[in-house]
Amino acid sequence: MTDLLTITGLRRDFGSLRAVDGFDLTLAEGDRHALIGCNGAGKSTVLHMVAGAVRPTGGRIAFAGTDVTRKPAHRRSRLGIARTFQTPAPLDSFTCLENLTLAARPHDATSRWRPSRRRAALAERATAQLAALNLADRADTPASALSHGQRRLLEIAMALMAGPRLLLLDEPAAGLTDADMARLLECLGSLPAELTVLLVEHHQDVVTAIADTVTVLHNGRTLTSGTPAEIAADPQVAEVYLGTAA
Amino acid sequence: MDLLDAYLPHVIGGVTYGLLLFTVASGLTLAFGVADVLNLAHGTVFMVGGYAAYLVTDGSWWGLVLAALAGTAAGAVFGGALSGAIMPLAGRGHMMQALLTFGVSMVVGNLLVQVFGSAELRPDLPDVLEQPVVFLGHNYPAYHLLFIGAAGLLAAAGWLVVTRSRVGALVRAMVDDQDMVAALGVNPKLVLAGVLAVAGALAGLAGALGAPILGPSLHAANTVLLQSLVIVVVGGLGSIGGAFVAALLVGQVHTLGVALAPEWSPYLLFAAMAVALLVRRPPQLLVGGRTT
Amino acid sequence: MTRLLLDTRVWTALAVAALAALPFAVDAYTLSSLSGIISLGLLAVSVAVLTGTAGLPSLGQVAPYAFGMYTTVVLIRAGVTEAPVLLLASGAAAAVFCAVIGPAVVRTRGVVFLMLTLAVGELTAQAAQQWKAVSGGTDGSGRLDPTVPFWGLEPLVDEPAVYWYCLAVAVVVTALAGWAARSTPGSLVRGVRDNEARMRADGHRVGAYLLGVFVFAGMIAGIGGSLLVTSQRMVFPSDVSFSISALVLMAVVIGGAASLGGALVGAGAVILLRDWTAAYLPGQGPLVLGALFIAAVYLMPGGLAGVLERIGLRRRKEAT
Amino acid sequence: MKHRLPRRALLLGTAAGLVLTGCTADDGASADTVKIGLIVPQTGVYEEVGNDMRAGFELYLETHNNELGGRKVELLVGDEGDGPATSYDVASRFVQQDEVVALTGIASGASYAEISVFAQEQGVPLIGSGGRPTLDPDQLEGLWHTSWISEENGTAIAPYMAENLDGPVYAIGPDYQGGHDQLRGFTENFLEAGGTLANPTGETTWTKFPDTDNFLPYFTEIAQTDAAAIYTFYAGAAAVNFVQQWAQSDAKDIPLYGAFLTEGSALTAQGDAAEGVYTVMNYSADLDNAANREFVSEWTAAGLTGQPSLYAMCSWDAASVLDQAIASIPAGEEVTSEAINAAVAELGEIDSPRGPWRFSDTHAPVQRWYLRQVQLDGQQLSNVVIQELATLGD
Repeated sequence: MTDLLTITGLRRDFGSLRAVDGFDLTLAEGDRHALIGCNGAGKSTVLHMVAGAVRPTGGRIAFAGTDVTRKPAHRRSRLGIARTFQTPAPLDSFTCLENLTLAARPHDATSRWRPSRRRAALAERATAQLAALNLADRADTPASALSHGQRRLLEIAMALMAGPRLLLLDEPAAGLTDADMARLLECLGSLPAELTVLLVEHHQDVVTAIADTVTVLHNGRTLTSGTPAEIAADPQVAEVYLGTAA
Repeated sequence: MDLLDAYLPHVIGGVTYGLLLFTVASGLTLAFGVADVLNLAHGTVFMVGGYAAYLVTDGSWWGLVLAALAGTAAGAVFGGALSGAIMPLAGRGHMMQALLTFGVSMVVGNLLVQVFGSAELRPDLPDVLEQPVVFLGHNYPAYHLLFIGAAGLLAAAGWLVVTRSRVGALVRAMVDDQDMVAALGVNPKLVLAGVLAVAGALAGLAGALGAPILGPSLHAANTVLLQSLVIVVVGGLGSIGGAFVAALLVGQVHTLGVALAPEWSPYLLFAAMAVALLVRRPPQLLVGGRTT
Repeated sequence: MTRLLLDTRVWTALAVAALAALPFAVDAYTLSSLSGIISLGLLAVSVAVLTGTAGLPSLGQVAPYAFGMYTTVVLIRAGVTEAPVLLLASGAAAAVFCAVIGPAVVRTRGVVFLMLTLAVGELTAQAAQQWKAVSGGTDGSGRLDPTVPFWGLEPLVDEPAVYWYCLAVAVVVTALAGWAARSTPGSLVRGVRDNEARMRADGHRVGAYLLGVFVFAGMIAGIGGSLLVTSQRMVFPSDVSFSISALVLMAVVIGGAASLGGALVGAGAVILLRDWTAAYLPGQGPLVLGALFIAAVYLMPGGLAGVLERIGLRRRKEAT
Repeated sequence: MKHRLPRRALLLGTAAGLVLTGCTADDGASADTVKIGLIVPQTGVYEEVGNDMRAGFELYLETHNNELGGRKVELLVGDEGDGPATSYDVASRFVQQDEVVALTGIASGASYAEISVFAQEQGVPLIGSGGRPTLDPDQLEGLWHTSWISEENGTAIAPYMAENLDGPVYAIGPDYQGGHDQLRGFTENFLEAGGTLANPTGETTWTKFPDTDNFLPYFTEIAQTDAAAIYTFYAGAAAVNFVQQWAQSDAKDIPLYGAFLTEGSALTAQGDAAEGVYTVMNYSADLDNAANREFVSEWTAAGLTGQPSLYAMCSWDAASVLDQAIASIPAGEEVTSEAINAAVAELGEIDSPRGPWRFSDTHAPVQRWYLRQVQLDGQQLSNVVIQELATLGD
């Protein structure tokens, strides 16, 4: 399989603080990869840099053979990188259906000179996507009226509307109830096999359920890498977690 | 040499005016950098300081010292009151702060004019300061030279506080990253009140010491506010050192610029501001949406 | 839903009809000041488009307003007095201006955006004052020829004629702006207002959208500026000063940031109040206005955020 | 779904309410009451001047039983601000909404220029009592004024300075219509009388108005020329700054001549700095004539501060002109704008604190000009007449 995402020597400074310090990662198509680590380890910053929300201080990010290190977020989205945010971020003054059609618009190939056909095609796809995530009955509800868990699912649906090749998930399980968590896992389990996922997560269950490889970040560097089982058994990892917790 | 001599009074005048503006602008830049407040009433605080000085001066040296103290105190009280007025607006965006402080400046400014009248009021200085003094071959108002000395000392003291003291370190940290405030366990309301009181004190002091140069009036309040805004932007939000350099620059534009290119001097200020804003990278849009 | 729409249209039509009937009820002075207010009302609509739709509260919309205003002045002085030319040229001049400065302005947010727009507005006001050949400096442009509504028609001299012209232009432009806000590009811009990072991550060209709305709002302001020339037939640099910017922003906050009709009414209320205090409490205008600013900031429930929230609420109710 | 309606209705109601209140201005003044509109600066750079003008007019009314020509007066006062931007709107409100029979006041020439056109269109006489620009002599119908023409100060003093000074004069003034008229009156006549300007450019130096507060650089430049004197025109706050900074500048030994510089409250604010400054004016509070003695004593008796200024005097005279004009309208006849205008045209000599004067063909006073100097008069500084200059206006 070909490499989809190649990160080499990635660095990011905030003032005098070095948040990410020489991070390397290679993902192949279809990989399911999780980044774990304590607060401030630099996981989210890595995700932001891949998505284009934060500019790297140094290093290089290549996606599907293109250097995207300096490309703005919207260009990366068009290349096939989609993401969710730590705090779910749908567009509050729009309905769920509208959220999805808006999200799909930049990626839509239908002729823009036939607006009504275009609208119909988008709406059809959006309805299907909502149904796939059990949100069909919420199509006309404004996003602001959804529960936290539903907002989370809606945002994932929005990301999927772009037809991405790489999906970045920033702590998707944060703040979810058990019922919501079950729906989330079900949803993530049904993602297409060729879709690559890079996930930042604290929740051990979620990591184990989704990821086939895990990288542990500590102080902006890779501490170790392996399967979820290997990582769970690694004494070094336990020490870092406990050490910081103390 | 002749050319230098010809423009020396402009340059000195520019330094005087620049230091006056620096005293005002350093307060404004603190309010920006630390408390993230766009205070459009800052010029009015300057005005308050000027009237305070007018009230307490009596032609003696003690009166002058008293004027500085009174201006500082009045400014600090006004600044503190402003922070109290702003607190209920927490989380409602910068526009509301701007509109509120603009409203306060209109009300307070016009009330002051009604109380004190619209005639120019100048503090009563010791006689010796009303005489011209010869310096490098030119006559200068003695007070202007005294002011340069006093404001220079003030700037040096401020510099020491910001660079060497613990409070200064805290301030610099907060300018860099406002979340520091929370992380350090400092009450953000106290920070807002403290910063606005200090900013007010600086503007009040500038108003009191500057009154013999730029007397209190609505026009002076507007001018000082606008030029301070320019200084803050050119010098960098929250940067005292930047404000110092920018203030001296604006002072020169105000005098040398008017002499050399009268038609262009007003554009120069705002052009400098626009360039500074464009050259600087906009603050990174971090996670999760709007930064407002 | 249909009934509701009908209701809104009925109310809007009634309001327009009432306004159109005013010349039969009020004196010439009131009419001519109302014409001026309509011009500032369009400026308020322009600010509302930026603030309400794009979430960018601007302190500098007087800049494109000034461009429109002085474009009309220059044209009238050159003997071109036909309204279609004046309106198109003024709108275009303001739009071009915004297209030039826009890329730099719409990069910024928050305090920096407020300050940058403030600077742009002040710079324009200063330029207007300096460029005497066009503006006449503090003394103003002097009396200008009246506007001719269309080739072959009589010039607009009487107050009612001027008023009807201004009202008609304002109604058309506001309706256009309202339509644009509901169109697809309008909803994209509202999406940016709701959550910019999300829109970027979805592949939207946020910068381009904001530039587009900035230029569109500038065009509206420019047309408003042209109306001011037609209504006053004499303009001054103080017509584009910072206090006008602040006044209009306040009008928008009062009228409801996302409601264009509200912006018009807000502008009318604020400016009538200003003129009344000038008339009955001479010299006290700034004091009363300042008090209004303070009161409005505290009394508008939740301020702009609250207004936006209420819009959200309304949408939710519509949907259910 | 109903929530939309109240909001719309509220907005609309507000709009209608605002509009309706706008047209309920009372137009029911009784037949015997004369409505006069006084427009003077109540904000801005010339606020103090405006206060003096208002005080002069109101003092006349108070001391004349609130009557002009035997009719009760309703006086409307409007703000002139910094120029026509504010004042034009006030004028149109007074005329179109309040229906005044005459307008008076107006401090700045620029305001006068715009309002005069409007007043003529509307057929309302305008009795100006402040600055006035040069007007087309064929277009003076209904326009009168009791003060001065902006160019006259300079015209009156130019020959004197050309004759008595040993060297060129540096001319400097504010960059607006009134400033240009004032300085042109001086430079044209001064050059004609054989004088030369010390300005390196050979032309008047203009300072930005009203933004200039630091004049020191200009004084340095002046000191570097061979000027034997400075001639200028500033009023209000600008005059205070100018004179105070002059006294402490390189140019402090160069005599300062000017129009208006030390008039009214400006002198109080300038303090000792103003000592020795020469001004050319058509009035001084120390003039020795019966009308002036009455005027000054009424001023003091009314509890007004200091001595009456020229601004107050011209405004007093505007009331006096209206008084005599209206008095000549037969009792029982309506006091209309046309009647007032016709009556003013018939007025002969007006007895005034500045000495008797009459309207010329240019509808401006034919009056004497004085050279004054700021001197210590007992305990306080005041403008003291040191020489009579020309009589101008014919």
